[in-house]
Amino acid sequence: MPTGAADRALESLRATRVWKSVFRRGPALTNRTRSLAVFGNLFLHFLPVKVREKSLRVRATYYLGSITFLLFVVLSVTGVLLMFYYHPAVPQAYRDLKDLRFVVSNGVFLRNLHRLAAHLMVVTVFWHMFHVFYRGGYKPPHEFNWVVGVVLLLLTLFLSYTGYLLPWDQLAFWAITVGTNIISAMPVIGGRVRYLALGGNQVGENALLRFYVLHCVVLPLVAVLLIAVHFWRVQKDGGLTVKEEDGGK
Amino acid sequence: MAENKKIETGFSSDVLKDPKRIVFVTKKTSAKVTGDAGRQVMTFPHLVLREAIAFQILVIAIVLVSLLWDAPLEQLANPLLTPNPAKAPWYFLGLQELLHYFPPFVAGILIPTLVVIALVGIPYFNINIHGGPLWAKRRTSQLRMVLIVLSLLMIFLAIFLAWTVFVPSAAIAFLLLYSYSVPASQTGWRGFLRSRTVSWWVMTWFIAVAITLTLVGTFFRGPGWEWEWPWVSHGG
Amino acid sequence: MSEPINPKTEAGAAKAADAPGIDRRDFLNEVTFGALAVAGLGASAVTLQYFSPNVLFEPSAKFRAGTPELYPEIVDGKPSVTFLQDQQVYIVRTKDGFYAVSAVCTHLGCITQWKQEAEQIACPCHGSKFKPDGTKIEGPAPRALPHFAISLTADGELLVDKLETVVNPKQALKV
Amino acid sequence: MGKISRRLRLAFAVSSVIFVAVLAISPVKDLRREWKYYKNGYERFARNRPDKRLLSDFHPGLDQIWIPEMNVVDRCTTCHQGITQPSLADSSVPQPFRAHPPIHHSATDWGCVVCHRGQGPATEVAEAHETTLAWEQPLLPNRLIQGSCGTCHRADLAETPKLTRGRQLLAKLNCVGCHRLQDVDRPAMLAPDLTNIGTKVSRAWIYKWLKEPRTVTDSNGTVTVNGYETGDEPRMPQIHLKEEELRALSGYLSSLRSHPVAPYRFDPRAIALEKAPDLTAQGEVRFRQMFCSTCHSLAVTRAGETKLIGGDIGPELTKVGSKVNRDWLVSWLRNPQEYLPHSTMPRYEWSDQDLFKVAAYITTKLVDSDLLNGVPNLGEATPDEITSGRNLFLAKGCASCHIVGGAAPQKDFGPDLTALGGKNVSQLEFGQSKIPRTLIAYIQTKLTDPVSVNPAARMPQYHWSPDDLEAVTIALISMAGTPSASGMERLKIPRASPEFHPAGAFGEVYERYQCSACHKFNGYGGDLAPDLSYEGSRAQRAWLVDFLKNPQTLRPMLVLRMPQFNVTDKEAAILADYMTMTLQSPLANTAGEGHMRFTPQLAAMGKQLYEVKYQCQACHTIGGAGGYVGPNLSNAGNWLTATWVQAWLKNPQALVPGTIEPRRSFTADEIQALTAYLMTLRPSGKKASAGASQGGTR
Repeated sequence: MPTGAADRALESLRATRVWKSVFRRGPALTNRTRSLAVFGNLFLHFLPVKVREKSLRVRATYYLGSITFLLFVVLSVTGVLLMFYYHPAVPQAYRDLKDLRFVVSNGVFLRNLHRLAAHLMVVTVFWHMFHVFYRGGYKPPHEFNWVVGVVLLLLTLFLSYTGYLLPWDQLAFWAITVGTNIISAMPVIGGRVRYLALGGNQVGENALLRFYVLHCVVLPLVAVLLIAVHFWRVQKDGGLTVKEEDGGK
Repeated sequence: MAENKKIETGFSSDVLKDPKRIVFVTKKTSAKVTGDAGRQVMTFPHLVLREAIAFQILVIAIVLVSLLWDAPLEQLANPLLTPNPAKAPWYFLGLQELLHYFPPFVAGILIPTLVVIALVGIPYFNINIHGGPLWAKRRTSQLRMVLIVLSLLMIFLAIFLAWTVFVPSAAIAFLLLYSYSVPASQTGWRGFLRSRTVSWWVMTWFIAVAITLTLVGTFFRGPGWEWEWPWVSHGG
Repeated sequence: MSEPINPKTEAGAAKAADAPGIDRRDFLNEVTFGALAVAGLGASAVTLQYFSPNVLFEPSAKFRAGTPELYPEIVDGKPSVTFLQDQQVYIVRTKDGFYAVSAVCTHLGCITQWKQEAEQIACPCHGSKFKPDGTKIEGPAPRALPHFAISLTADGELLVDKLETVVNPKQALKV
Repeated sequence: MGKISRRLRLAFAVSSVIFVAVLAISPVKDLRREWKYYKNGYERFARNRPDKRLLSDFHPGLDQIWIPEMNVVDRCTTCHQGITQPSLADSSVPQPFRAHPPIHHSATDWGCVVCHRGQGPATEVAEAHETTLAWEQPLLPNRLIQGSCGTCHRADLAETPKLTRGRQLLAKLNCVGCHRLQDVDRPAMLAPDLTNIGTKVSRAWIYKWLKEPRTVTDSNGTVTVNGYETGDEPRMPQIHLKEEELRALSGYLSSLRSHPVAPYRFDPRAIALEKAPDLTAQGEVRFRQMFCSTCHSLAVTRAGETKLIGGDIGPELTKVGSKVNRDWLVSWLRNPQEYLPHSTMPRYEWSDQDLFKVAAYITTKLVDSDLLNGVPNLGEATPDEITSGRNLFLAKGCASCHIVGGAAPQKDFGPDLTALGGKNVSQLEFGQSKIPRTLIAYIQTKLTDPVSVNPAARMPQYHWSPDDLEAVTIALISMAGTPSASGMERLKIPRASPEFHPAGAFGEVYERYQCSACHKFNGYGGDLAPDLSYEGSRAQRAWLVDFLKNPQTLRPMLVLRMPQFNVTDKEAAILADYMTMTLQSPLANTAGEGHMRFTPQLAAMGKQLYEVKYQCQACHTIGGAGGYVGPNLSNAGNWLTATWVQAWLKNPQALVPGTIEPRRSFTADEIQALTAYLMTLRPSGKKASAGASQGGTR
């Protein structure tokens, strides 16, 4: 009976020099080591060391911000995997999608995950914003973080929109054609902006490549940066807004 | 707060073991500390664990849906073959619905730009920060104001025959006017409506219109952007 | 939460405590970390599987090399050597029959050339030289050039399979 | 404060377990993909077969035919694993493992989807075979597969009779009048020029013809001639017309007589024949003697069975006497091109007597008194009827096929069909009809009942037999537009039909006698009579002149004989000269013909070769002895040129592709000897025409 085998294995792992060199702290059993666990870790240090118990309640946030971020993580992982089988070229892009569907192991599953998570992220990012608004989360000292949030919302839309073209099917092509035609309605510069966005006068190979680079490199980088700022500012602006009606003891 | 300068300090006997926030409150401090925000817990493991569970539930959910639903893949893009209707991604269908009523510049550029500016501006206007319930004070003049704004909006929408905007706007307007008649002492959802601020009403109106337009654009528009019931398949 | 765990409030906890030597907390930890470890290992395996393509967009390693008549006949008992550039293979015709010799030098992978006047296969990179049957004459190449399996299709064409090297290169395809 | 609640830890444990379980579903599903079922099934199947190659060729992964230059990525062979295995050709082999029937193309060189349609990259049955969101070109039913041959093979193939039939129907029924069709050029004249139709037929006849063209041929609706079903659709389809529209159109058309026909003034000796009791009998004899039936058919009842006898180049004439006015008929017989400039009817040199007799025969014998039953009394057309008739003529698309002086012909009245066969279902307008949403159903419904798909359709009503419907569907499917793969475009085999309209004196005579209606010249012209492209190489000039002036004696057994045109000496000379000078094969140019000299020794040696070594008499007849497979060579010395004979003996198929003459490897000396012998074959006392036949060379 491997009683506590996992614990013991973990124990001996923690005793190794390698583990210690990486984590540089003992087991997170005291508040000190727990604090170290947060601010000694690049990823966790965007979070405060302590949070209000009330803000952990599901009804306080519905974890909308977290879920949005986690969707971003899911999208990054599945997106990078999909990139291994994707060529941003006409009409190879479409054939790659077919191959993902028909011959690549779990290819269709990954694509479904990516697509679904992308739609869901647009939903949760809006929902998150509305929720924050109704809770008054934008009020000082959170003004700037609200603005960062609005920019992140726009980034999410752009990410989703640029990804929409990549399958190069009828749905993608015409959605992008319709969408970019709206840009040309801009007075004076509209046509120019569309020309720049598409790299031409119509949705073609240049547009596909541009959207691909934006979708896979530029926008994710900016988003990662702003997400970091967003988390950071939650902590620096004094944690989540807690309201009386959140209940608790 | 208005009385004497009062300094509250908190400390622990073992700061390393149980760190506590030290707050220094003066009149000029922007951060308002109103009452006790409650107990605090360590992020690690309390928040981290909850996030992990949230992540797992999220992945379980999307994996299950992904197994049942296949991402659409239509035919190879063909610039010579326009589907009817050609639809933008769903989150832009609200805009596309607006384009049906208003000139492209208004619906495609002006309105989205104004929405973004408004969203960015929300935390910088006092009415959104300190604004009390709409019907709390100066009720008559507030009502007059509200009636003027509402009639202007409705007339504008009626001129453009933008009835998919008009309907949700009218519904919110109805609730707004109804909440005027609710007595202050009322509790429940009536009381809730009675105590709403101006910014609440505006945001709720925006969300109602946005959701209606997106739903209509996604499900109720067929060839030629004509109204179509989603359960009636076109073409026999 | 700082209050102590009260095992009596939860049936499961009581059960866990009943089993000697199994702390409920350890059990839960084991399940959790076990599951996560399986998830991690499984995900790695599935990702590896995902990365190995199931179809290839490459020219087939098995190719038709035309009918035997296409290759020059033997003059004075000297073998005729034909270089197929697309496939990087020599089709050698001797009085014994046909065989297919790789044109890729066994040294560092350069493409060798057939020198008709010297009747040698020569590597331009480091000067390795081979006989028409692939055996090494001189140079840094470690091995002879490999022979590929060669056969006849039903309609009388030569069929070379580059995936299959012939162990005993003495055998030639009689036509 | 630091401890985590048990509930949370339990939740984490449970969610972790579910997390693992759920994540494992997709990889497990992936192990059980549909194609693996077929792969395993084939392996089991192959193990029980005697052919050991099946197992050695088997490999467990996905199979794919990849031909980048043709855009082919076909994974059909993943399941259809036996298609190249000859031992699986038997029909008892279960699908999808059966071998492909032998054809000229191999799957590894062409892929599958090129012909069969369906989605090549798909690895699931439904996705590969059916219409899906991502693929609207489902598998083509095997009965229509010839349509795929036609997408590249624009020229007719012996292996695709249905396709050829369909193409012929499309051309014959004047579909190109309203529709644009691939490789069907719009001829100069589709349907009769109606500029003067009022002088030709009565209003009542027009009314009946418009109402139901089929009943004009017979009253029972099926196209029969005196009870004999021709199985043919009249070229004029049934247009959807209401009663008042029929009146208006017939009124308008009967008013078209801008060039009234003046009655021909017959020679009084001809008119005197009126009194002859056997006038019509004489006319019938003349009608036969002139071989009118080479082009025109008549319904003839023999032993209780009615059959159409005669050719189909010109119209069937059984009831023509009830249709046309006599004055018009006479004028037409004298000069068809005066009424109809594009007519293929030759202009005969009539004697007045002959003309009178034949006209009398046609107007009194070739009649049907019941023809115009049921036509209301119409009277003269009113101006209103004429005006609305003219509008209807345009609105109903009549001007697409028919020319009326002053009214411009309408081109492309109906939809362009050049790319119909490659259309996606979403590109088709099904309207409210309840038919299946497939291209095949669409095409066939449009053909059989156009109004059911589109109530406003102007497409007239056709009556198809099931075979013809299938043939036309196949021909339309073959019009798949530009192939998606650029590499395919250059693989097309074009349809060769350069028009042949020579200039000069020969051109005049050629057009007058409409030689190309029956004969082919450099690939242009009819199929009825021998190809004359190389006639100058083959036949001697003297023989040609003789034959042109007196063609009846050739092939006396056949009904479809060369008509007697009564060509003049001058015309015969023009024709023969042109053929000798110009219609030469590059392989057998007769320029050096005059210098050939053959010694009697050589001829004797040739006779020896003919009779002993090569036994030519097995197929050929000389002087009454020999076989009938090849042409009679009794008159070869007068008929054929030595150049032709030499070239023919060297390689008959080079001169006439597909000829049954075997290609023998004669030595040069043997060819000389045989030629010398054949050139001595001149029946004494007889000139050119005796019994020589050209038929065998075709």
